[in-house]
Amino acid sequence: AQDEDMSGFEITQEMIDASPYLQSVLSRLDQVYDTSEFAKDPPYRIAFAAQGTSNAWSALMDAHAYWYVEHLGEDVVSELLYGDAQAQADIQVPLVEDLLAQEPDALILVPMGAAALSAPVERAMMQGVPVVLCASAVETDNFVTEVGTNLYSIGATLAEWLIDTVGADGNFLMMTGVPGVTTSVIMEEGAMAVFESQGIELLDNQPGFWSPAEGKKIMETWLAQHGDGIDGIWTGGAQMAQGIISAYEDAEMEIPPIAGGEMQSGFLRSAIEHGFEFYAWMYPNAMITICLDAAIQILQGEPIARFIDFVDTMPEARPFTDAEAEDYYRPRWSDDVHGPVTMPDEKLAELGFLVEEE
Amino acid sequence: MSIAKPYESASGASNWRMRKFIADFGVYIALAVLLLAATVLTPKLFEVNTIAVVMRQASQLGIVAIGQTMILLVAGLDLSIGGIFLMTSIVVADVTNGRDEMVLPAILIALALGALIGAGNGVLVTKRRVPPFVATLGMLVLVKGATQAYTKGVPGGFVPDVLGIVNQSWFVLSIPLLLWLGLNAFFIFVLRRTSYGRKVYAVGSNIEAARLSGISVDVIRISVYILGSCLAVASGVVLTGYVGYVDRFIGTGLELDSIAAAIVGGTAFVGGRGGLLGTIAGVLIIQLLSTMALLMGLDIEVQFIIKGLVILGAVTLYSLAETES
Amino acid sequence: MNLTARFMSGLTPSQRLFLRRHGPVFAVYGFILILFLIGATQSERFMSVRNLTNVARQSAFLGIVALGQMLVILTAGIDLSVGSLVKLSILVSALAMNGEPANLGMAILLTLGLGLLVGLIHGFLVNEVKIAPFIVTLASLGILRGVSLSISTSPVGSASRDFIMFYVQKIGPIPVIALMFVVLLILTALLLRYTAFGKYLYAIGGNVEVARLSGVPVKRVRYGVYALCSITASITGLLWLSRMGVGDPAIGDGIELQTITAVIIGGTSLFGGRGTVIGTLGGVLLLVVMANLLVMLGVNQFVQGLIQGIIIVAAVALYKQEGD
Amino acid sequence: MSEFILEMHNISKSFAGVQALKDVSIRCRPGQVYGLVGENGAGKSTLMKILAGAYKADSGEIIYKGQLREQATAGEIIESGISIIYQELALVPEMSVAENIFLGREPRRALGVLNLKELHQRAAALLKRLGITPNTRMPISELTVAQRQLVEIAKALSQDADLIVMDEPSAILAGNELDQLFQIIESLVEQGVAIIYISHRLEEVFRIADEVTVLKDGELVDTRPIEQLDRAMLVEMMVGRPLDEIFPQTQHEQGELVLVAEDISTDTILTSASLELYAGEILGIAGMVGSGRTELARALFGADPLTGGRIRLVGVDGATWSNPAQAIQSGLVLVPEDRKAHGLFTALSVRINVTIPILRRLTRFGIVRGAEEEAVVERARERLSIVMASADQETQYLSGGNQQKVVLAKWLETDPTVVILDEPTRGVDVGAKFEIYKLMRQLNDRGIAIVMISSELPEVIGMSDRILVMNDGRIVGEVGQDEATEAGIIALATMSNSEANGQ
Ligand SMILES: Nc1ncnc2c1ncn2[C@@H]1O[C@H](COP(=O)(O)OP(=O)(O)OP(=O)(O)O)[C@@H](O)[C@H]1O
Ligand SMILES: Nc1ncnc2c1ncn2[C@@H]1O[C@H](COP(=O)(O)OP(=O)(O)OP(=O)(O)O)[C@@H](O)[C@H]1O
Ligand SMILES: [Mg+2]
Ligand SMILES: [Mg+2]
Repeated sequence: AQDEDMSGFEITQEMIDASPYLQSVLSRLDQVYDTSEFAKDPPYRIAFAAQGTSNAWSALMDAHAYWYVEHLGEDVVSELLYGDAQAQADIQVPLVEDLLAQEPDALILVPMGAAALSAPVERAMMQGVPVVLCASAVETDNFVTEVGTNLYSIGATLAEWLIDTVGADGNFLMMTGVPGVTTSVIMEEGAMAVFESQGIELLDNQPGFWSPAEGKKIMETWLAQHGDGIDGIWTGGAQMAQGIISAYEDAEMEIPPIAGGEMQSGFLRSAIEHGFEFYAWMYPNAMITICLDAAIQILQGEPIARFIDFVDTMPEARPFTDAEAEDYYRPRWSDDVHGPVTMPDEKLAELGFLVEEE
Repeated sequence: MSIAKPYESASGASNWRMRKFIADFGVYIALAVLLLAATVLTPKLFEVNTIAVVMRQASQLGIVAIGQTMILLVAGLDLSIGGIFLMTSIVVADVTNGRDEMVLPAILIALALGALIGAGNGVLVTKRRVPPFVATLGMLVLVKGATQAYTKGVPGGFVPDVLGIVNQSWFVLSIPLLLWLGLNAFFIFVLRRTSYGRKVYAVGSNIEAARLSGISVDVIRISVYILGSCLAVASGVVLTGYVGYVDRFIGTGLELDSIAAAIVGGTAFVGGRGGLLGTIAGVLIIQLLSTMALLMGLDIEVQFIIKGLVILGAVTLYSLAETES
Repeated sequence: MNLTARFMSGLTPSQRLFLRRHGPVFAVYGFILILFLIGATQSERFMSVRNLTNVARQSAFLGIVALGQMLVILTAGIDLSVGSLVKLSILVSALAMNGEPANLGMAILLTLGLGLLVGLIHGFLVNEVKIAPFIVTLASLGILRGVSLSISTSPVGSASRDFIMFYVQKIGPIPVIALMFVVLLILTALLLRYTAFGKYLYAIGGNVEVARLSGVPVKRVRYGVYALCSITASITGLLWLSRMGVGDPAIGDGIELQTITAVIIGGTSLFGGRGTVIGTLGGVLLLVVMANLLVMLGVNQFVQGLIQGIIIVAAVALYKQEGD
Repeated sequence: MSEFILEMHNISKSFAGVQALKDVSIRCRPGQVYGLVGENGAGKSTLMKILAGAYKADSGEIIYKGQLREQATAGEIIESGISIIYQELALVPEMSVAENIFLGREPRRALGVLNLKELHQRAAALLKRLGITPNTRMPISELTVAQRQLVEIAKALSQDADLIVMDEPSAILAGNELDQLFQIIESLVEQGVAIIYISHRLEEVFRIADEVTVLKDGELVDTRPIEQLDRAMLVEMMVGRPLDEIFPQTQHEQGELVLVAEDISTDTILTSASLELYAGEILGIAGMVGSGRTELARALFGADPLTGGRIRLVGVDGATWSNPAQAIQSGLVLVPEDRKAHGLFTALSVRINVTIPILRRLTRFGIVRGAEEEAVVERARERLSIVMASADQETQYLSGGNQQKVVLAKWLETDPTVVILDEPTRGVDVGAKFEIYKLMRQLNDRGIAIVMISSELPEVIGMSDRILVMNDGRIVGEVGQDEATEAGIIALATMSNSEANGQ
C-alpha cells in the first residue's frame, strides 16, 4: 500500500518466487479468517509477548499497550499478561510457554525470531488461543492475523529511492541490522533484489546491529577506506543512521543520500541540521493499538483480514523524504522517540519522553 | 647450597631460550606479522586517517583492558563491565541533560557508582569467596537490572556536546588515545615501581603467602576491582561521547575482548604473571583484526571465525613456550 | 553467627563436615521452596499441572547442558561455547532432517556426531596444545557462531512432523523431555558415583598433577568430558528444533552464562573437584522457577532484571568457598 | 635376568638452563634399602621423577627388570611395579581417603562400574596395617599433614610394588608413626621389595639403608655399602668438606620479657595456651604431629583469629594485633612450615619475595627506591649465602634449601623482635641446617627472641633454652635445657588427656 507514490518499483514474479516471505504476505492480503471459534464475552485476558526491555522503540510500544488497555477500560480487557523477551528469541520461546500456561484468551506476539517462534505459535493455536502477530512474521501460516507492513517492499523501496536519487552508476554501502533477525534479513532481501536487478555491485555490506556505536565504528572505517567515493548509503534503521551521521560529522565530510531514516527525533534533528537527502520509512510502535484492536475483534468473533498493513489504519505512518523533514520533526520529543505516537502528550511526559521546554 | 651452573647444557639452554623468547616477545611478533600482512592486504591501513580511526577505537578497548589486566593479575576476572558502560552513559545523559558545564559532576557521580560496583565485585570475591566469574556475572545482571528499574526502559537526557571532543583527531593523536597512553604509562609505573604494584603481583601469585607477609590481601583485591570499574567508567565516558546517545548495547563484547587482549598479551589466567605492555599489543591485535576485516569487506561470520583462530594461535605461542610439566 | 556456631558444636565432626559442604545446597532448595510458596499463594495458575509441566520441560532445556557444563567444571575446566554449539546444532539438525521423517535417525546421529567432534577438538586443544579451557572455548564460541552464520543467517530446514510432536509428548502427566532430563540426571549421578571416569573428574579437578602421577588417564578423561559436554549441547539443539520446528539461528546466545550460573548456584566449585548433581538440579530449578514466577506474578518488567540480579548474587554469595 | 631390578645409566637432565642431573647412574637389587642423600637441589627428587616418568631424561637409559624402558606414562610405570611417595604430597584434597589410595586403580565390577565396598574395605585394611583407623570416606582436606603422609604410604603399599621410592617420607612423621614406617619397610624388604629412601635425617639412613648413594650438584659422588660409612664421612661427601655437627651455642643471660600470651585459644584445637618469651632466647616447642604447634604459631602471629585470651608485646607499649600485618608492624614474624603454600611467591623473583614485607621502608610516596632495594637484596644474599642466578630469578627454580633461605631473608629484613620458626629445617640439607642454626644464634645475639617449632627432638634439645611441650592443643609442660631428654619430652607429649589435664 505504501508504494503508491514510488516511481517505478514493482514487485516482480521473480522476486515473489524467490521469497517465501512475499508469498506469505501477498497471499494473506486478501484472506479473511473466520474467528467464530474464538468468540467469547468480555472482559478479556490478553497475553502480550513483547520485545521487552531493550530499547526506546519497544519501551514506547509497551507504553502504548498499557495506555491503550487502560483507555479501553477494564470491562474490555481485564488483564494484560506481559512477557519481557529482552529482544532475545531464547528468552521469548519459554516466555510464550509461561504466558500460555496462564490460559489467556488471546496472544499478541512481537516475534524475536521467525522460526524460533513458529512452533510456539502453532501450539497456542492448537490450545485454542488465537494469535496476533505484531510487527513481524513467523514461518508458519497457522495464526490468525499479522499487523505490520511489507518489510520486503520497504527494503526494496529504500534501495529503489537510492538508485533514483544517485543514479545506477553510484557507489553504495549497505548497513543491515542484526544478522539472523527476521526484520533485518527480510529488508535486506528486498534491497538486494533491487540492487541485483539493476546489476549494482555494492562497495560493502556489513551488519550494524541496530546500534549507533557499531554503525559509527563501521562507517569510520568505510570513510577511511572510500573517502568521498561513497555516493549513497542504505541502512536498516535510524539508530545506525545516527552512527553514520556522527562519523561524517567527525570527518567533517558531506553526508551523501541515506536511505533508511525513520520518524525518530534524534535522526530528524541531525538530518535537518546537516540538510542531506534521505528517505525515511515508519515502523510505529503505536501499531500495538491496532494489534489489540485485532485481538478484541477476534474474541468478538468478527472475521478479520489475515494481513493488516498499519498504513491503512494509520495513514500518518507512510514513508517520507527530506523535503518533509520539518513536518515530521517534533522538537519536544526526546531523541529516541519513534513516531507516530497516538497516546496523549501527558502520557509521553509521564514516561519521560518529552523534553522540558526551556 | 647448590644450584647447578646455569646455561650449561647447550641443547637444553638454547631450547629454553627460544621458548623464553617466544613467551616474552610472541605477542609483538604476532603484531608485526599482522602489520606485515596488512601492507599487502590492506595498504589503506597505513594512511593517517585510518590510523587515527584505529587508534581512537583501540583506545576504547584499551582503557578497559588496563583494568581487566590488573584484575587478572590478582587472579580475578571482570564480566560486569558492560553494566558499567550502560550505567555511565545513563548517568552522563541524565545528570548533564546536554549541559556542558555538568560534565564533570556527571563523571564524578559515574566514577562513584563505578567504584561502588567494583567494591561489590571485590567484596563478593574476597569476603564471600565467590569465584570472580560468577560474582561479576551476577553483578552484571544486577547492574543492568538496576539501570532498567531506574530508567523504566527509557534513558532520558542528552549527551553534552563537549564530549564530542573524543571524536577529534590531530593527525593520529586524539583525546582517547592520549588518555589510553597516559593511563598505561601511569599504571605500568604503578605495577613496576610502587609497593602497590608489588602487592598486586604478590597477591596474584600466592594469596596465602601474601596474607602471612602482612599484606592486606582483601584490601588489595577489592581496590583492584574498584580500579577496574573506574577504568571502565573512563572508557564508558569515551564511548558515550563517541556514540552521542545512550545506547543500550553500548560497549557490548568489550568484556570478553578485554580478557582476550590481556591473555593474548601474555597475562596469565591464574594471576601473578603478565603486564600492561603485552596488553597494549593484545589490544592492537584485536583492533587491527576487525579493522582489516572491514577494509577487506569480509563477512561478519568470517570475522568471528578469524578472531577465534587468532586468539587460539596467539595463546598457542605461550603454551609452546611453557616449560615441560 | 553465634547461633550457627552453637548449632554446629552439637554435631559430630562428619555431620559438621556434611553441613559445611552441603549446607548451601539446602539453602538453594530452601530458596526454591520459598518461590513455590509465593507462587502457590500469589498466583492462581502457578501450581496448575499445566504450568508445572511447563516448568519441568523448561528445566530440561537449561538442565541438560548444565549437566555437561558441570562435568567440565568438575575438572576445573569451563565450556563457553555451548550456546554457539546449540545454535549450530539447531541449524545442522534442521537441514539434515528437512521435514522428512525418514531422515530422523540420520539427523540425530549427525548432530550428536557434530557435538562429539567439537568436544574432541576442545579436548585436543586443552590436552595437546595446552591452552586454558576458558580461552579454547571462548575462541570456539566465536568460531562456531561464525560457522553457524555462514551456514545461514535466516531460518533453514525443518523438523519432521513427529519430531515436532516429540516436544509435547507426555507419559502420564510428565513431558517426555522432562523425563529425559531426569534420566540424564540419574545417569550423571551414577557416572560420578560408581565409575572410575566419574572419580577421575574429581581427581583432575582436585589436582591434575597428582591425578597424572597416580596413573589417571588425564588426557582421555578430558577428551571424554569435553565431548560429553558438547554432546549435551547438541542434544539441546535437537530439543530446540523440536520446540521450534524450524532451524532458527536466532537461538543460542547466552546459554553458556546461564548454565555456568546454574552450576555455580548448585554448589559446584569453579576451581574444580567439588560439586554434585543434586546441587546442579537446584541451580537449574532456581533459575527456571524464578523466571516463570516473575511472569506468572506479572511483576513489572523494569524491576524483573533487578530482582533476578539480587537473587543470583544472593545465591552465589551463599557459598563461602574454601579457597586453597 | 640380572641381579638388579633397576639400573639407571648416565642420566642427565636440565631445566630452563639449570643442569639438575649429569651422568648419574644407580642400581638396585631386590630386598635392599638404598639411601639417597645430598644437599638441597642435588637432584634427588629429579632423578626419582625421571624414574616415575614424570620427567623425561635428556639422555641416559633406564633398565628395569632386565629390559630397557621406553618413555612410559605414570600409569604404565605404576603398573610395572614402581611406586613413588613424592616429597610434595600427591593427594587430591577433595577426594576421600579410600578414593585417593586407589586413584587410577579402583576395584571394578563388570562394565567399568566401581566396587565401592571393596574400595573402602581394602583401604581400611591397608590403613590398619599402618596402625591407624581413620574414616576412609573422609576427604583428604580434613586430615592433618601427618595423616596425609600415612595415606600416601598406604597408597604406595596398595600398588603391590617391587620398587618403592620414598622421597623424604619422614619429614613430617615423628615418634610412633616413624617406627611404624620402619617396621613396614622391614617387612617389605623381607618380601623382596627394593626401596629407595631419600632423607635429610642421616640417622634414619644409617638405621635402615643397606647402601647409600650421594649426589652433589647433580653429579654422582659415590655409592657405598653402609658399613663402610660413618656419619662424618657421609656429611663430608655431601657437603664437600668436613662439617662440625655441633649445635652452636652462645653465652647469654635471659633477657627482658618481650612477649606474653595468656590463655589463648583459636577455632582450631589450640586451647588455653600461655607462654612468656624473653629477649635473646630460643623457646623450643615440641610435641607430636598434630599436637597444635602450628596452630600456636599461627595464633601468636595473628593468622588465626583468637577466640579467647590475649597476646601482647611488652616492649612496645603492650602492642596487640589481630592480623599478620599488625603483627609484623609490631615486630613479630612467622616463618611458616609449608614453604610453598604459605611462604613463597614461587612465580615471582627473589627480589620481590625478599622485599614484600618491607615495602613501606623501601618506598617514598609509594614508589620503590631502586638503589635501596638493590642493597637489601644484596645484603640478604650475602648474609644467608643464597645461591641464585640473579635477583630476578623466579623462586620456583631455586632448590628447597635456598627457598627456605629466601623466606628467612624476607623476615630478617623487617628487623623483628620476635621470630617464630615453624619447622625451619624441614627438608633442609645438613649443611644448610647448620647455617640456619648459626643464623638463629646470631639473631639471639642481636637480642631477638625466637620461638622454634620442630619435630626433630635432637634439634629442639640442642638449640632451645627452654622447651614447651604440647599435647592435644594444650601446653602440658616446660622443660629447661639441662633437664631435657628425648624420653622425657616424648613422655610428656604422649600422655593421655586426663593425665595431661591433671598436671
Ligand atoms: N620443574 C623444574 N623446573 C626448573 N628447575 C627445576 C625443576 N625441578 C627441579 N629443578 C631444579 O633442579 C635442581 C634439582 O632439584 P631437585 O628437586 O631434584 O633437588 P633435591 O635433591 O630433591 O633437593 P631437596 O633436598 O631440596 O628436595 C634444583 O636446582 C632445582 O632448582
Ligand atoms: N588455617 C588452616 N587452614 C587449613 N589447614 C590448616 C590450617 N591451620 C592448620 N592446618 C592444618 O591442620 C593440621 C593440624 O595442625 P598441626 O597438627 O600441624 O599441628 P602441629 O603440632 O604443628 O603438627 P605438625 O606441624 O607437625 O604438622 C596441619 O596439618 C595443617 O595442615
Ligand atoms: Mg627433593
Ligand atoms: Mg606444624
